[in-house]
Amino acid sequence: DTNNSSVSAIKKRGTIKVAVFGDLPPYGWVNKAGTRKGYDIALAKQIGKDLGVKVKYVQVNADSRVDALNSNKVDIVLANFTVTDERKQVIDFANPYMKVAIGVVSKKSNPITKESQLNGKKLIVNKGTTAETYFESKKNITVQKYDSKTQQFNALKNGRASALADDNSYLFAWVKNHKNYEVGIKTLGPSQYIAPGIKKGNTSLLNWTNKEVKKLTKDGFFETDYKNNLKQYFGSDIKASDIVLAKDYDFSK
Amino acid sequence: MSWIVIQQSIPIFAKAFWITLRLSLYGIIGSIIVGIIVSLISYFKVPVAKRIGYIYIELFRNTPLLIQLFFIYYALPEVGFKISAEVSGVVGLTLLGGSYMAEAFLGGFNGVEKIQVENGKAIGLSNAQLARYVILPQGILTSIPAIAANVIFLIKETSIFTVIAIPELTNTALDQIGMYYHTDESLFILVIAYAIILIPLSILLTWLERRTRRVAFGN
Amino acid sequence: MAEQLLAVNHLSKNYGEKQALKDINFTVDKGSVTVLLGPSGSGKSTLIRTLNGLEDFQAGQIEFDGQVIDSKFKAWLPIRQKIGMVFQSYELFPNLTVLDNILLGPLKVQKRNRDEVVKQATDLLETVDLADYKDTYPRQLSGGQKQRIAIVRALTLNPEFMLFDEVTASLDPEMVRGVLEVILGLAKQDMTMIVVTHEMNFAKQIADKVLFLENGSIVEESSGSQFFDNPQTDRAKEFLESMDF
Amino acid sequence: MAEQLLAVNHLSKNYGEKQALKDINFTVDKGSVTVLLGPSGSGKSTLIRTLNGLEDFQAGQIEFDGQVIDSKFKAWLPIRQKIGMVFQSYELFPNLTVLDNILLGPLKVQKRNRDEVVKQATDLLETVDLADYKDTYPRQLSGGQKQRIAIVRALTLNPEFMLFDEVTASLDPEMVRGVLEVILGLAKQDMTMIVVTHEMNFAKQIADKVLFLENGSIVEESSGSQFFDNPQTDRAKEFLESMDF
Amino acid sequence: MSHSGINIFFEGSNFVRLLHGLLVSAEIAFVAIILGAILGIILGALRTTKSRIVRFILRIYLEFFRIVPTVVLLFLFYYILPKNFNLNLSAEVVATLVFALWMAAEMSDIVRSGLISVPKHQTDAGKAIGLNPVQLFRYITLPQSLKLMIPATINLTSRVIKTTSLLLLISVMDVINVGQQIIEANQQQYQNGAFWVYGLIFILYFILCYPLSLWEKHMARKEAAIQNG
Ligand SMILES: Nc1ncnc2c1ncn2[C@@H]1O[C@H](COP(=O)(O)OP(=O)(O)OP(=O)(O)O)[C@@H](O)[C@H]1O
Ligand SMILES: Nc1ncnc2c1ncn2[C@@H]1O[C@H](COP(=O)(O)OP(=O)(O)OP(=O)(O)O)[C@@H](O)[C@H]1O
Ligand SMILES: [Mg+2]
Ligand SMILES: [Mg+2]
Repeated sequence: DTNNSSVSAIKKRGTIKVAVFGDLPPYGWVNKAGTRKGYDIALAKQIGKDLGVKVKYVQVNADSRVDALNSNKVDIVLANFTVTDERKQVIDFANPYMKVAIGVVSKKSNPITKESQLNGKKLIVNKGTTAETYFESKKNITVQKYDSKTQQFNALKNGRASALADDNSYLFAWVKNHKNYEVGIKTLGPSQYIAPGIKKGNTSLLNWTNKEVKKLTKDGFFETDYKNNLKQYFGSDIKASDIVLAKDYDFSK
Repeated sequence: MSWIVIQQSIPIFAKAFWITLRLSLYGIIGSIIVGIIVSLISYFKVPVAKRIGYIYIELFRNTPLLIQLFFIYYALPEVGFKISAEVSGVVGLTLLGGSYMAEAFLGGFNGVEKIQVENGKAIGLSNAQLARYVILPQGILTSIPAIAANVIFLIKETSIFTVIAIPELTNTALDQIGMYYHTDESLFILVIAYAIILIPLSILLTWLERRTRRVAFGN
Repeated sequence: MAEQLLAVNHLSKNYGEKQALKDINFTVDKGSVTVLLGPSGSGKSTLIRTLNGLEDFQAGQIEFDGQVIDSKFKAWLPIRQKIGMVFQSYELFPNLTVLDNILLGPLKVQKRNRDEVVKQATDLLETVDLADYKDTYPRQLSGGQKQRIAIVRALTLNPEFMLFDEVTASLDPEMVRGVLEVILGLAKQDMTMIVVTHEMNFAKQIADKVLFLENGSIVEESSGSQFFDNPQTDRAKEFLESMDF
Repeated sequence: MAEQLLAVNHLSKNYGEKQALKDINFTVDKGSVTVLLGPSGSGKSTLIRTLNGLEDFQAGQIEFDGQVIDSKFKAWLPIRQKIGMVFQSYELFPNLTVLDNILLGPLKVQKRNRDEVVKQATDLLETVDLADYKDTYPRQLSGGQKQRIAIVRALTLNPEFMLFDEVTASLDPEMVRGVLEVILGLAKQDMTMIVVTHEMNFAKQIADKVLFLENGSIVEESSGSQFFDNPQTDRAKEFLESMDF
Repeated sequence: MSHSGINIFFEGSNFVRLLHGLLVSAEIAFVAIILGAILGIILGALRTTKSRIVRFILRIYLEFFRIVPTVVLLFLFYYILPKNFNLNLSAEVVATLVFALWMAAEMSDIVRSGLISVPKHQTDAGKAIGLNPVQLFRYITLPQSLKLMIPATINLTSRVIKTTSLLLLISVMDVINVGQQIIEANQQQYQNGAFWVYGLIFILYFILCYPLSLWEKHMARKEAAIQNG
């Protein structure tokens, strides 16, 4: 039954359908050989392993993550899904596995270091991200909204706007490859968390995933994941503890 | 589906609606101008220009607008040629539409009976005068259904502008979905919005087709 | 001897492989009526169209009013103004009124004064009994009316020479008479013309000279009366027999 | 007295507001030829099409071979097989060869034996001088050839009755004769037929009876010779005059 | 930079992956075109029947697919249908279905106008030799209108192929989606990868559609030649 995402149904089916990004190194992307790679992908693999099922990846864009769950296209979203109150109303989040905040990247030659500098300027965001929601209400900023990560970064490189806002975790990685740019604003707004997204009402998978994330955190899985998939993409000023939750993190908060 | 959500979303969709309309209009006007020029060049078999016209038509008729826009908006700046999103959209639409319109006009021009053209020559009209008094007025009549069909097609194609971040109707709908997860409501408004623009045009198209057939076949 | 308006010398024309006209030679005197006869596909239309520059040709030359036109000649525009032509199908411009159809050439090509041309057009329309139809569109007219207007349109350019290609062939039988009478009237006013027709009685009445074509060649050339009463070639005899049931 | 094949009683037909046929009455005897004459738009085609069930009608009845057909009658299919019809425009099916055009009706409608029908078709094609064209497509034929084949196609259904609607009107003058001769041949074999034509000489030769229509009514009905030599109504006189130049 | 941009295609399996993406698009288009054409012919024939209700319903069907942009159709069928009707189809199947239904709608209009453009005197002649309505359709109307429909159908086919470019908006790994993966994965080495990748995709689509365009012109010319004798 493709519409049932309970743990037993997934096990019976033998595959778990996971929504991931395909164009967002180093979280979810596809390498030259055509293999999916990244921090999120490693988690997906681990979950598949622990459930004893195969993993089927469904590539999504940021703005279709909720619908992918609600239309049963996927069982779980592991696509750098930031926990927000709005999203909690339409889907459930399991325990978080990453820390994040909104960051703003701009040209080194013309850096944006304070939010107020954006007034009267153009800003690039990706549709359906927390950055978009954050800047949506700011009337003085012209927000350009793109469908995918490729498109938004391309637009920034082409000088379509003064800056780009997205989760700082991607931006750190991106600037390492693009030496002319810097993350002028490292954190904006409250600090937030990335967590697996699960369809509302699917308590069986939710409970399972909660336990799974808790266990993996305690076991140091995410620190290893960080070392394998992220470290090389970040500058030396970023440490594992900036991204990964502490082993003894209290999930009951 | 929630009516409150629909009501609240209307102002933002109204804005998008006008953007769609405005850009469609520019694109359509551009297409018609390009179409007439290219079709006349091809009709009178102007040397060299005719060849360029052919390459242009085939290149743009046989590739998706989405890729044309990607190329114009994301790829060309990498080699130093940059125009804004709206201009990119209108240029893309005009180039695509121009190739379709050229075919439509040419179909009409070729439909002008040979005897009419000869007859124009027989009373001494030059090529330019032939175009002005015989070929354009008679040819356009028969190409009107094809032109109207192209207009509908081009308006629908503006939905692809979403990929270059122009806040037209489709972009706005996808955005509302991504931000507030009102998928049903947003797609519903979107369909209604396109229907408001396109249903009258579609009715007009049917009427034009019937009328042209009557003119052509006299019944 | 009458003055000569047109001379055709060794004219040949091909459509690709197909030779449509083979070594055509004849002359047309000013004020004379030449009738072209011949079976379907013999090249009558091709010949008459070539004389108005609507078809190019491969060899020979046409001498019109002293000007020599050979196969490389391109500038037909000025010559066409001196030659009027009427075709088989009703070829008025459907997008223009009757009057605008007539005025187009004189005003746009010849750049003549509008009032003068309107006056001339109105007079000519009267002679073909169609003065009331000035402002109607061609679709409201019968085939016979359209052809008479096509003739007026050609005449308003003040041509020195008229070409008629089976102008009654697509008309209802009852419409034919009116059109032929107009052409007969022109002949009486000594208009120089070449006429292609299948109406034998009419041809007999009007022809000063008959050219009988077959397979792109002139098979017989004779004066009008001689051709009908005493055709020289067997082919012409056969043809004349087939024309009356 | 000859046996009667068809009787038309008080037949009326409208196209919307327009009355195309008004109270038409006449009979057709077996083996006779009836010619329909009349100006354009007088209703000749409408009448002949109504007799083959191609148009419905509002009042009156048609009696064919003893069977009464009134305006509500739907089952034209079997009756049409007894009536052959040939139209003005060359209406061979362009997608089929000449032979397939001819075979379609006998094989698909009458379900006859193929060999027998092919034999009949070949014989008939020979009588119209077109035996060699069996496997060509209509587009390769001249108008006159097409019309002769259309006649063969109708005859291969073994009709008791033939309708011809201006079958030579779109033909080149030289093609007319061949087609008319085929119809004349049929008349000599005592085929019952109704013929619409504008060829007056032909009509004179073939008509046993003439019906002269105007404005949807029969204005004059007389024997063939009487109509041409001594028309009764002014309108018929006028019409005959307009027909020869 | 030591690399020429074009080398982006020779990194790893990039080029093969792009071609594979193209194959995915082409497969979806192919199946949709076949299904759509069959359905379209049936619907087109039905649109010439006398029944007003049938004609009205089919007209609504046509108008819906003609008016709603394909992007929107894809979203409707991919996200809304499963949510509201408990029907869950893979992205490829949804895409095929949407394109087939769209093709069928436009095709029905081509078929209808082809059928009604068969001259009345041809059907009259068919009736005159006693053909019944089904025979009339089978032997006269359909074969004669087919020729008129072919150029328009080829044109529609190439539009369907081009529109597969929208597949990237739902989760189909089509040529453009793969292209974007490649641009991102190789951005470190190839700063102007977008130019080359989008350029190649442009050419790939052209190679796919241009033969159809030539074929369409060829058929139209052939038909014109037949019409003019
Ligand atoms: N555009 C063309 N291309 C090729 N062949 C042509 C063309 N026009 C005419 N022909 C051929 O040239 C020959 C002469 O044709 P033309 O039309 O001059 O004959 P015609 O005497 O006017 O016949 P009709 O009495 O039927 O009008 C014919 O064999 C015809 O098929
Ligand atoms: N399908 C139609 N709808 C409306 N009116 C029609 C139709 N067909 C014919 N008529 C009208 O009916 C009248 C009779 O037409 P019909 O074609 O029978 O004349 P006809 O005598 O055959 O003329 P012709 O000699 O020109 O063929 C005409 O006034 C015509 O305009
Ligand atoms: Mg001719
Ligand atoms: Mg008639």
